Amino acid sequence: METKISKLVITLTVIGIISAIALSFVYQWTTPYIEKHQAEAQKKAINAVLPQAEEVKEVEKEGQTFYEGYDSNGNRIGVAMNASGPGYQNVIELMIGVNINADKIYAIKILSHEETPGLGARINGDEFKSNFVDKEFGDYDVVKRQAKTEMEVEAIAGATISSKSVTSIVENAVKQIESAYGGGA
Amino acid sequence: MFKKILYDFKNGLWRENPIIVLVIGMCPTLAVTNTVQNGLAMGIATSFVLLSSEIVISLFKKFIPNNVRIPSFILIIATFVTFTDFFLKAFFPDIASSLSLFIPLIVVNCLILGRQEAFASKNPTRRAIADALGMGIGFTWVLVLLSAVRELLGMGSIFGLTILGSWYQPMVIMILPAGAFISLGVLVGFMNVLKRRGN
Amino acid sequence: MNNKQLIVTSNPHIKDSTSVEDIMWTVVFALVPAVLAATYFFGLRALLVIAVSIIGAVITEYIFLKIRKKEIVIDDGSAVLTGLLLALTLPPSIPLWTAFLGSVVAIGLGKQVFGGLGYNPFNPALVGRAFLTASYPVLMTTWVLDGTSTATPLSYISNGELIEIWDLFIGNIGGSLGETSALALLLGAAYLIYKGYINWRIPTGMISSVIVISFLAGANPITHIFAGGLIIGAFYMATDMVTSPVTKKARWVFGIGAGLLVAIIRLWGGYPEGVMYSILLMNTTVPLLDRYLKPKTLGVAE
Amino acid sequence: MDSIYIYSILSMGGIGAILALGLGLAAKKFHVEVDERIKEVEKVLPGANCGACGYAGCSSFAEAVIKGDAEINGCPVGGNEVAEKIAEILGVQEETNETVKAQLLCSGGIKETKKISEYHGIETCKAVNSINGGTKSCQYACLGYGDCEEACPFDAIEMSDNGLPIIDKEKCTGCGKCVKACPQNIIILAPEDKLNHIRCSSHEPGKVVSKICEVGCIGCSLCVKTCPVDAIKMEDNLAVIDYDKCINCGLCSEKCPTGTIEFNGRLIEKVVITDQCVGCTRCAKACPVNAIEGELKKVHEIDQNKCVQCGLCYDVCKVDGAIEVTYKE
Repeated sequence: METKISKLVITLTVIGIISAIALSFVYQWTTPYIEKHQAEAQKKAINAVLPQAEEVKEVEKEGQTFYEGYDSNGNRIGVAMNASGPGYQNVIELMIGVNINADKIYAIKILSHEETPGLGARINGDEFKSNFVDKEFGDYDVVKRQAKTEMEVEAIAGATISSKSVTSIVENAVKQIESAYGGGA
Repeated sequence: MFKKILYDFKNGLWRENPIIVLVIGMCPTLAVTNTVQNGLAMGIATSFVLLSSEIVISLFKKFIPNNVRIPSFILIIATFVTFTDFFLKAFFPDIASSLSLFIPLIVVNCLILGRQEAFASKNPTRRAIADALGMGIGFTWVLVLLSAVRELLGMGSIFGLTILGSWYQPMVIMILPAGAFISLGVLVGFMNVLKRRGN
Repeated sequence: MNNKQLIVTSNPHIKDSTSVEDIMWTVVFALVPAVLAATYFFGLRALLVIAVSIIGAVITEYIFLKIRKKEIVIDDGSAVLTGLLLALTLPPSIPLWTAFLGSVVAIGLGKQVFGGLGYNPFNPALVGRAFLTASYPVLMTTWVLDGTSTATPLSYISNGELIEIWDLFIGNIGGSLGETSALALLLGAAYLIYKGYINWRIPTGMISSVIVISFLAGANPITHIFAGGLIIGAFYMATDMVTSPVTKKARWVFGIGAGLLVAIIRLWGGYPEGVMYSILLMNTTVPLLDRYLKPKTLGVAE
Repeated sequence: MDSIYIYSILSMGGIGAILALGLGLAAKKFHVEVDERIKEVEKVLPGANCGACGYAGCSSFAEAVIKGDAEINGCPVGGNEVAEKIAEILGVQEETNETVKAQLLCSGGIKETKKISEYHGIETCKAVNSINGGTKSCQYACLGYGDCEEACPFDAIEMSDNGLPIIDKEKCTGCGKCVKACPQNIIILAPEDKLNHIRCSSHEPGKVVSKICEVGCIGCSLCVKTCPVDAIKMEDNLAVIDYDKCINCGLCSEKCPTGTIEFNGRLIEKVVITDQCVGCTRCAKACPVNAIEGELKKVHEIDQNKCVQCGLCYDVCKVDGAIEVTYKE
């Protein structure tokens, strides 16, 4: 009935050590692949929001990572960054690319979200994302009809909250980029 | 002997099916069965963890003192789960990202720990293998069936391929958690009717 | 055994001969003004939606009763009422098959799986509507008036736009079939209260708590009463005899709780309208309320 | 070796060691002396956790048995078999004949009793009982709405066309649920091997009973006088049997003028002592009417005039064939 404490300790320690060795091995084996996939995904996202960029440089500014895109001539054509904020159900993560020379957004790409399928999930649709293509910097209004002015964003029918969430994430990201790169300069 | 092993194997497929009879392992059942791809991947991942840990635990059952039985089981299960997580992330990144945190959650799937306690820690390895295969396949087929129903009704597709044409209005509730409860309830009810007929 | 025997009964003693049938058909009758109003404002299509919904409910009830080998009691009007109530909460532009599916779910999942009339914990019509809202969010949130797509009064409110209270009251506004015309609904409700078929405590508690909260939150209480489904919810759905409490105190708590939830969901929640979920949520508390808010029994030692 | 190996071995091994140490110490410190027998009892129980024993499940029943709160034969599902096994574990001689079955102490169905009023309302005995003892002329009678049938977890009770519950002795486990469910308190648990039952619960005087029920106890006391072992007593106009004393002779049933007492055994025609008798005097001592005479070590004789054919002597006799009994048809 009574088991010696030393036996307990030895058993659990041995199991722990064997697990550790096995997992370390698997970790070493899989890490390169995992990193490769992550890098690819990151690159894909940046390419999606900075379409003309030939080369991308990672820059740290104000505690935030920015991806600067350069064209073949070495001119900086835009900056991209990861941005996130609360959505309807969970955090929405997106990648935004802006043209800091013209104070305009290139495009956004939704990286992850848990919005209601069929409603809020349409933030990932081209129809909604096109709202932000070539949009000027500034404060946007989310409206429930066709957008009439530059500063208006047309909400997805029945998903006002998701639309507003994305819009405010974009607004904040734009402000961060402006402050890091001297807005309007 | 062979008969006994066959019995253990068939046990999980139908008579003591983990989902529709034992009603354990509900977290993945309800959470990831919104597409067939997810359901199948989850079923296979869980079956793999179940099989490996049942083998290891039934092999070493004599060396594990009763007092640290549960931490040892969890440690062994967690090792295989972490392995699965790494493996999926490395070679099937799409599946890994759509199952996201449900893979690490296999550790606390009570199907796995339950079978260790109830079966692997008491029976010889060959029977444990039969049990793990039976339970794993039993778990997987229900997940696949459930996710097929949900994906078909909720998105009009199976394995991402559109089956129902554009005339079909996807029933969004089916890919929400509520749809999982509804379809699981209907499935369990239906299986009970079949069972009663069989007897 | 022909000599007359003394008739004895145990409590509860049934005082009158009102039957389930009488009540159900009377409520259906009380909804006729709302149906007429819906037809007037939304056209004949409204009638079509209502008809399809009722047919769906009755067929489902029939099939379930048949499968369960129960007496076929379709003429008690409860399935008709469920179908009608469901239809009145649907947008006028809804495809007919959606209305049909909604009433199938309402009767099937909302009522028969629990054991039929009297055993369902949730209001069947609202179960059907909740199912449709989750399944077809776009169809369920598209409102049409006079052939053009409009927003509902509650969305106007959240957008800060003004609407005529009078339009709200008579129902000349976008919204679900039956919920727009407060006038028509109140006519029927007054008749039902007069007949004693619905209890006044629940609607009173529900509407007054909406008034109080919306007033405190700085919103216009009057618009909040007449906009959306508060009237139809408070008078016709929260008062459903099967899914509402029986004791007086519990009815007050039920009504006030539902009203609180409506106000909270409308003012601070993710949905513009909260009547459906507030009633469904309060339905879950009914057994508990009835248990703990029993009237004191007289003549029993503590 | 890579640093990742070192770190993970240190962390996982270390955590394992610390946890095991903690668990080991905790197991020592919080060690509770668990009675090993509880587990053993649990093993022999059916494990259905049906709750028919009145405990939360098989394990709590096992605990109660060990503590002495529950009877060894408290598991109605397992029956004698399980009781024997538990007795073995506890080292107690299992008391045989302990099994009880439900018995209905009323035979006044629709035919036998008069109906005096018509009942409208909820159709349960409980509801009917709340209005002045029911609709039958006899306020002690079975109400006939089948609360016991509803309560029985083993489908052992079925209401007959005569409005009385019929208890299936094969299915009855003696769990007592019907006893609790009956608002008239006319179902009791009686030892299975007792064959005499007084099927009436009416305390009305005989005059009243004879008017309202064909089969009720009229309080004539014939059975009390007949009973050779004083097992029957009159309690407030009603004959009540003491099962501890009853010897299953069936004489009371034979004498009962209203047929209220039921006897399921065989009646004895005649008892004789053969020359196998070794003269141990047990039978003489046991005879309730002193009908046996004989000296020690000599063959005894029965005075057939005195003998009431109760068969008690036959039961106590240890010598095979010394007492012979002939039964009535």
